[in-house]
Amino acid sequence: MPDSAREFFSAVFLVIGAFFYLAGTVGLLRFPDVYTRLHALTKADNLGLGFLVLGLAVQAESLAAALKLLLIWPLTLAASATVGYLIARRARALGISPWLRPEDR
Amino acid sequence: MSTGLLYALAGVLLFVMGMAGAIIMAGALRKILAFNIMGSGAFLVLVGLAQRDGIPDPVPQAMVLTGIVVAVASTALALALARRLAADGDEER
Amino acid sequence: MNLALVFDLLLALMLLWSAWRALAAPNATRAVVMFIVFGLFLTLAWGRLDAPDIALAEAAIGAGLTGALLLDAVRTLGESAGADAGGARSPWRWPVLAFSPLLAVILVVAVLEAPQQLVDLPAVVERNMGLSGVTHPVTAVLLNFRGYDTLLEVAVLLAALFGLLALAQGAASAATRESFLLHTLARLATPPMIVVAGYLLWAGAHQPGGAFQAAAVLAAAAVLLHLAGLLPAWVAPGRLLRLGLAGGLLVFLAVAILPLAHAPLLTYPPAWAGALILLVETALTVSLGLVLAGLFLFLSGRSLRDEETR
Amino acid sequence: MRVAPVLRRTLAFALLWWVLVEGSSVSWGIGLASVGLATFASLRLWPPAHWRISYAGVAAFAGWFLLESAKGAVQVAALAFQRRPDLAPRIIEISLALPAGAATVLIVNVLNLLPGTMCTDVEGKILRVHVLDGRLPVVEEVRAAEARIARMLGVTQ
Repeated sequence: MPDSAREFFSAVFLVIGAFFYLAGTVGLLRFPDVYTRLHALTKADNLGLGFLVLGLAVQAESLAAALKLLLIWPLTLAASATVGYLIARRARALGISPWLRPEDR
Repeated sequence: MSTGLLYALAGVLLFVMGMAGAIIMAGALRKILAFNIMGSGAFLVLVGLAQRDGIPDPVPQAMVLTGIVVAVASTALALALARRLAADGDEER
Repeated sequence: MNLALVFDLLLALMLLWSAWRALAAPNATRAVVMFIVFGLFLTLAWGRLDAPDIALAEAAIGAGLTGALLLDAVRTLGESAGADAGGARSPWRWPVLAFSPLLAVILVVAVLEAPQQLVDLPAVVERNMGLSGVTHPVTAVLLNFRGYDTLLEVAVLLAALFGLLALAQGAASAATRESFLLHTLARLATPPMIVVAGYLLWAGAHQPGGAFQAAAVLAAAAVLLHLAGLLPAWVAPGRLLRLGLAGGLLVFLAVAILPLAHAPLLTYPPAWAGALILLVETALTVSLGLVLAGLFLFLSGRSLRDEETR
Repeated sequence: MRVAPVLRRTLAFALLWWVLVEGSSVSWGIGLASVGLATFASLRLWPPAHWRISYAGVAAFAGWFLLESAKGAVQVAALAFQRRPDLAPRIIEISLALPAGAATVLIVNVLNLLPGTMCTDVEGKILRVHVLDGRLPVVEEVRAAEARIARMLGVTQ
């Protein structure tokens, strides 16, 4: 790939990644309870991170360097899925009841 | 203002904030937090001031690296002391 | 005003804000969480200061391990240990609050007026890199040019662990039972973490990395296994563990006194410097990993028994 | 001990090492030691099991998973930027058909990353799932995920 095309794709991926991070953070601030906030963080940030490492991997100098960056993604996915579950379970154990729509209450 | 100087100044303020906290906070845990903030402030001054011209200086960097490890060790020791203190306090009552 | 400076200013403000919240938050859990946030902001600051070695250590040790220690302390000490955030009862409150701004102004002026260094340290390090045996300046300083600092620092760490062991009160066996998900994560993540620790150890010779960061990764793996209930409780160190804990210091000492016959302490012959540094770093990785893990494991012996098995 | 799993894991960790050092060849001393230790630790922590994982199944699963997790992120992003987030959360209970162990672990992890689901609890075979939008056909989606995992791991439901 020529360098200009590389830089273009890299920039596009990084912007998309940053957008999903922003969305996850906005969700964290705006969603009503711990469970819905966990949804926002795990889902949006994971895709955001995926695009960030992809954007950086495109710029990498060698295949191994690109793979090293991409490796971050599945590791973080596994950690965040597990931590999300642990937080949700802890919240349940503490008796925090989930937020419901007014019409569902 | 250079990056190094900016963080050195932030370090000064953190140091003062941590020092005030360490003196006036009542709980053991807060005092330990305050000491850690004080230490971090000192680390920032050490590295930031040495790099105010923008040239990375490996000497303070290496010192701070070991400093962080010593800080966690002293934090753990302080927590063990706090725990012992709390346990003894319970026995006396 | 350029964008980088705006970012630095914002980050400096966030540092001050999170430190303030860690001190003034209404309850202990919140204070500790804000302290971890402070550690992460600090990690970014080290990145901005071209200090990736410190950033790595700060993230893993400053925010990670210290955070775990403090959270564990909140649980065992209870919220009361962090009470009185305002310090309203301290008789020193008003004098200290009155004096602090004055001290801050004096120190700020001192930093702004600080004279230039008489010795240009980066240049000195640069000139001597060829003799150091490695190509990464921070490692050269850490294990060669100022090796005695690091040697004593390892001794201090070991001493802190002794103190902790002396204070720990017959920790009950950690019947840690945690979620099966954490169990799986710990089992899956530990082997790659060993490889990553090896990589960091190797990398230290020519790029950010080295024994401290590698040890932090190993310690993190041990803490993870402990939380998942996969590691036997560390109540009192047995013979093998003692050897592991002290090994780094012993190897470092041996390497330090070896050249004493014809040179001062810790002077490596340049031809051997690279190999000796690698030997010391390898021993340090294992020992520091065990010591750092021990700081957490010996302290949180009686832990997590209230967690249900799943 | 059978040799095949040991070789497979050694190879996997050697590959990881190669990726980490970016193909440098001067590093095999520490590399061999860490790969050996990692293989040893992995065998201790995770004794070889008698699964028949189908590699085609893994590839199909990975593709499906990527697409679904992207959907999940888009859904959350859309909700986050709505003027009033249109959430209809509820907690549902699902009886798992998958066997306990690795398959259950996998489905809990996968559900946490899929659109609109987050596990809060597992009790035996009963899975409690927090759903972001209870109006969507979540149970069907969980069943579909289960079927895919079963196919990939070669376990019967």
